Amino acid sequence: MQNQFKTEDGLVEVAISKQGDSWTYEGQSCQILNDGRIQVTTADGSMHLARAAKVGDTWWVHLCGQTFKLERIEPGASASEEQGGLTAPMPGKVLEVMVEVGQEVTAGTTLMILEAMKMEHKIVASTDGVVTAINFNAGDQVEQGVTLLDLEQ
Amino acid sequence: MQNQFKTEDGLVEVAISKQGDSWTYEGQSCQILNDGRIQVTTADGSMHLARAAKVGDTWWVHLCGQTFKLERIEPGASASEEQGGLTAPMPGKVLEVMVEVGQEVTAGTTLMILEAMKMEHKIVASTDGVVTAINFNAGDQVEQGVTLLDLEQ
Amino acid sequence: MANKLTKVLVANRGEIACRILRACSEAGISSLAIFADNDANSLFVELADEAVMLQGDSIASTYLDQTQILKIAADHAVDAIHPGFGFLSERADFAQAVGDAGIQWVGPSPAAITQMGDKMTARITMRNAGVPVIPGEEIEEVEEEAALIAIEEASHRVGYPLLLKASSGGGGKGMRAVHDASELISAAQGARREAIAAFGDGRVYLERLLTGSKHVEIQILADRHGRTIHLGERECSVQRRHQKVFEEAPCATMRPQLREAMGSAAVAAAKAVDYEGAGTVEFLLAPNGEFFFLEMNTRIQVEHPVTELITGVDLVREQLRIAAGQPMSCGDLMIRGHSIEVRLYAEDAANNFLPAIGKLAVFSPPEGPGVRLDTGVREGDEVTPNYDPMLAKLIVWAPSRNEALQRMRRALDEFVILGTTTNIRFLHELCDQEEVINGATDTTTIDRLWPNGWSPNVSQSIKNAALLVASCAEANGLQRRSSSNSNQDISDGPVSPFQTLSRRFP
Amino acid sequence: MANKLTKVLVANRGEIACRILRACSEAGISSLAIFADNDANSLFVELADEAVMLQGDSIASTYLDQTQILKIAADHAVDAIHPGFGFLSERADFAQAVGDAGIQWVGPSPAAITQMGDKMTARITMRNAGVPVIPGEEIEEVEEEAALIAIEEASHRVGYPLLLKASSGGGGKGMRAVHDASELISAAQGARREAIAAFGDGRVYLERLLTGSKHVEIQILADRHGRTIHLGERECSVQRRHQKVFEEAPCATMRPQLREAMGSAAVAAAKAVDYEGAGTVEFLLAPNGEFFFLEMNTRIQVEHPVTELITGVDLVREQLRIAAGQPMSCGDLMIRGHSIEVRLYAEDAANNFLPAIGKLAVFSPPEGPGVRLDTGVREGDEVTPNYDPMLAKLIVWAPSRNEALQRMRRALDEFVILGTTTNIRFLHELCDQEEVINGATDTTTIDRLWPNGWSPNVSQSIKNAALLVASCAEANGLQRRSSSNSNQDISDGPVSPFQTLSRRFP
Repeated sequence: MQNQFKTEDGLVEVAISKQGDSWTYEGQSCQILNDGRIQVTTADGSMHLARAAKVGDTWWVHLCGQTFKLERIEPGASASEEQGGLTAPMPGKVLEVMVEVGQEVTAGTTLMILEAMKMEHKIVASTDGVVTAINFNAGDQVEQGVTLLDLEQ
Repeated sequence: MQNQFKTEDGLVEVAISKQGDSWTYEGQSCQILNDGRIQVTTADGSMHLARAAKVGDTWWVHLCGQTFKLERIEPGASASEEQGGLTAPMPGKVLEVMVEVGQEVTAGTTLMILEAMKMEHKIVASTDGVVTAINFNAGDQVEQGVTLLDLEQ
Repeated sequence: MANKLTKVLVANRGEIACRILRACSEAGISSLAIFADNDANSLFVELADEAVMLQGDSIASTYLDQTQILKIAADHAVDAIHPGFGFLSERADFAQAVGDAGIQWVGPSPAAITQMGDKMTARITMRNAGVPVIPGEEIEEVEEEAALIAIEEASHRVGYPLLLKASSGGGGKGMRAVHDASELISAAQGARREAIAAFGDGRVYLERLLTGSKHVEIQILADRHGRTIHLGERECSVQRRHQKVFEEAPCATMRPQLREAMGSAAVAAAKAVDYEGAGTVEFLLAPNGEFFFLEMNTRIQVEHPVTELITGVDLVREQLRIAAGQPMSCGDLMIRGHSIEVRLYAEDAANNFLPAIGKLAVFSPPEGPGVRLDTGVREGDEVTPNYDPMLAKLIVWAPSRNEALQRMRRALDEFVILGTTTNIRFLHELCDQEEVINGATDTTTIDRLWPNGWSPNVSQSIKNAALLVASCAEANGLQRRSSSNSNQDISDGPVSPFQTLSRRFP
Repeated sequence: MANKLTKVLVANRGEIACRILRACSEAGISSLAIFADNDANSLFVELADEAVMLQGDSIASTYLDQTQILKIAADHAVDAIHPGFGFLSERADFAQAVGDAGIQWVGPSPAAITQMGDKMTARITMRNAGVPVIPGEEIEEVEEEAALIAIEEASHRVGYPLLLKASSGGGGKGMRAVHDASELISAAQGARREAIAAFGDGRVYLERLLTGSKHVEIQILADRHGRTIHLGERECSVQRRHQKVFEEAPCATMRPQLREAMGSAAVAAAKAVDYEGAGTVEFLLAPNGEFFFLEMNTRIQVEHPVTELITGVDLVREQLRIAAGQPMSCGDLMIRGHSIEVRLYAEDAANNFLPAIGKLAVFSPPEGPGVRLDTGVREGDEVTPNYDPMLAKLIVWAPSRNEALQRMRRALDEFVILGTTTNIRFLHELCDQEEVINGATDTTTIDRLWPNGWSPNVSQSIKNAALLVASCAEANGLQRRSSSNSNQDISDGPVSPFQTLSRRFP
């Protein structure tokens, strides 16, 4: 049984195997209880109950006081990771564009200021590079996930 | 739109009618909100939100701090009301049978003692009559709803 | 033991197990739950650090099985057992066996349990210690026929109305009020039968039924460092079927001198048996201010939260401290505001409080300031006939009694439980009664307020509106979304707690 | 007015609206909620006796639309308006208009709001009243270019590091810390822009940034019967993005004399402006025990519950009493135990606390003793970018600070929210920091503890276990039960809150 998830640490391939009622992966094992909950036995032998919910393609998992957001990549689909693009972290309004097309920037430079949830947020260059496209102007409303600017390394 | 419900007050036929987005019955009206909740406008003009859940054939409705249990009778099905039978109000164990077949009893006579949920419960004659059948003996486990005794008026 | 507990076995279930498990977690003590098969999915099992299933299919072979529980305790190297209330909490033999196994009992010594746990012995002990007891008579006969004869004879001396009480009793089990000689024998048989079933001990005793009295009890705490204190009173007069449903602290009519007198009597009672831990001394308080010892409960009590809220003392945490040999942490008594607890039962209050069962299709408790919920259930759980039908304790605190009542009404209005019949509406109407508002309650309040049984006060228009809602929901297929899943597989198989929301976020 | 309110309009939304609506309900006052279209399904609308929808699709045209709100108030014959916090709560012109309409404003006079609401004026007022203020300079210039020049000049006199603050500010909006002259102009532009957007007033002032200080504030209450009292302090030093996330009462290092000194200064501040109602005087408390006036908030505050829990005073209920012209009901200050509040945000603490959105697929708060939840959301609700991303305030009380921290950790462990990113884990790790445990927090705590931003401390084994759970759930089709319903109709249409359980009871 193979699944691909997008996690904070990047894309992860997860191959789980089943023995009896138990599923295992990397030394962890789990079992589905009668009522549908999942009981996890971690490598150190301790047992925990997990809670999980799927919203869209994303599994949200609560385990040991930690919450994980695991976006499942449909087999065949390509991961939604943008290449070099800088995307809007949430819906909002572009307040100010601080750079121009063609401008060289260093990692950490503020490229754009976005207003969302009554707060200002900086869009910052993740690497050194050259701005190759600016897709919105000050005043524009943007949706979450849209590419605001393109940066070429 | 016609429905039949078994309520505390017996069987009730409910015929509701629709005008625009609004359903009405006996001077009360209600509307289904965007998110699926039901908003009720009572005859005095005040508005309330109802919560409802269906378990099996029974609608549970919470409205104005009151909870109602409304068993819907499937069209064509006969109501599950027993005729003269005395049914177990809950699963339990028969502790004692206080009467014999053929015995005349008056309303209020204790016929049987049932143990359930660590408490004793009396099964009491609802009317004057004659015991025509006793279906369980002391020590028997009984399911909820089974007829414990028959009483003929 | 280094004055520190490291692992506690909680020998209980439901809300009190949750209460204790949370206290362990907060105290940094690891916890072990034990559970019967039919409790495998219960909340308390989830809250425990570890949980072990008990083998057996009756209460006697699970939560009451001392041997099995002691074996689990030994296998899992626990250093203490907290019995909660009910079950084995007042079994001196178990407390003794726990101590013999080198495990700390969270509670008083076996000797104290015996002296107080046997209600007849306790009456005698208290009488000897100068604490007033209710006029009545102990019945030593064990054998049914002899006991019935002795009861019959004693009844003439005690007089009617009288109360039959199980010597090992508690929680209203094995208790019967007898108003007339003609009812005596069948009541005694019932009380004995219930007592044998619940406690394995059929002995009962007789007490004069003191009508018009309040049930007032004093919370005490005693540690091994020489401190035995009281934490004020609770009033628990409002009872149905001899079971408390509405409890409050302080008592509305209490005065400081009387509190001190009752508190001192309670402390004296505790000291008389070298008490350790948390305990409650119950009294009947007559309208003239006289009070009589009823019994002492040598364990934490269902209604302990109201004392916690007005005194600011965490009683369960103190139990754990005291059991570890530490001094109790609380200082001088400091009572503030007013607290009320109601017991939410799955029961049909309109049908003589008959217990109900069902699935908690919706279980949506109130929130906001001054509201505490102690429960062992959650939405989706099933109420079964296997255990006590108490769903939750709803507790409020407010600066004054009047505000506490207002808050309780608000909280009850917000509480939505669908899928089983509950006493929520009954409790709400109770809070609206003048007698309750005035604090003039006594142990006969419910019987007097509703001599022919309670039935809800619902207007026809609300009834019609509810019918409209059900019809409208039915007509619009509002249940269809889930009912389309009701294929045979799912209705009999496991129910998934997982949810998928259809809306997708880009 | 007969010293009694009959109907209160709550001009707010979310958790504080719920808090106020519940207080009205408990006080027997009928309530009217107003709500924007996108709040139609919010909990506060449900809790109100009546609710009226605001026309408009921005905050300015709904919750900030004075004319519309006043019209609703008049149409529905309310006799008071409670503004909560934020929105119109510190708008003197609105308070004035409310009074002019013959409606009682639940709060101080427009004059008091003006004198305290404009932070620059307040600094001057306090300086004149002998209350120490932070070294700094007011900038009167309104026009952008002139203001920037004045700020630049003032910066030389104030010195670095300095703080730019919006004169009409609050909640961290329009505030910037400037550590170096090179950052000054862009910081000033940003602060002004944010201030204009949030308050319609771009004026900022400069203050010396006093590092290593605690943010300590005093709660006060004043009625029309001559009583102005303080209710002790709250410490709210732990802030991220200049917004409080962890608040407690009392302050861990507070001593009785200092409390009295700060309390007296706060009462003097309130009296200086003829204050009425509930208010908070904020101070910076330097390590040497010197304290400086920061500002006064002329409204109820987000963190008011911690004061309620240690003093036993229901602040919102007292606000309603005072507004009705009654004397406040609370007696002498009586502080007991310790209370901590954390603010649960939908935000990515690992990504510079970036606000998050999503659907609350699971929202399962902790229960048990000493836990209070003030929230405006429930399971199934959606977190949108329209409003502040605060989901809930989780508040605990315990007899001691250490026990309160233990209880908070337990409560956070029990809190399950799925469907949106939250700061729960961050808050838990915060409670584990030595500095927090020792009560040695100051306003730079978070920046110092995580100079390069926080990221969760998760073992690879737990990460793997989570991946296993997701894979296993996916493999076993545990989402299938609901996803089979995800046809187009339902995903875009209304979601039914109705549930059908497949198990049938005979």
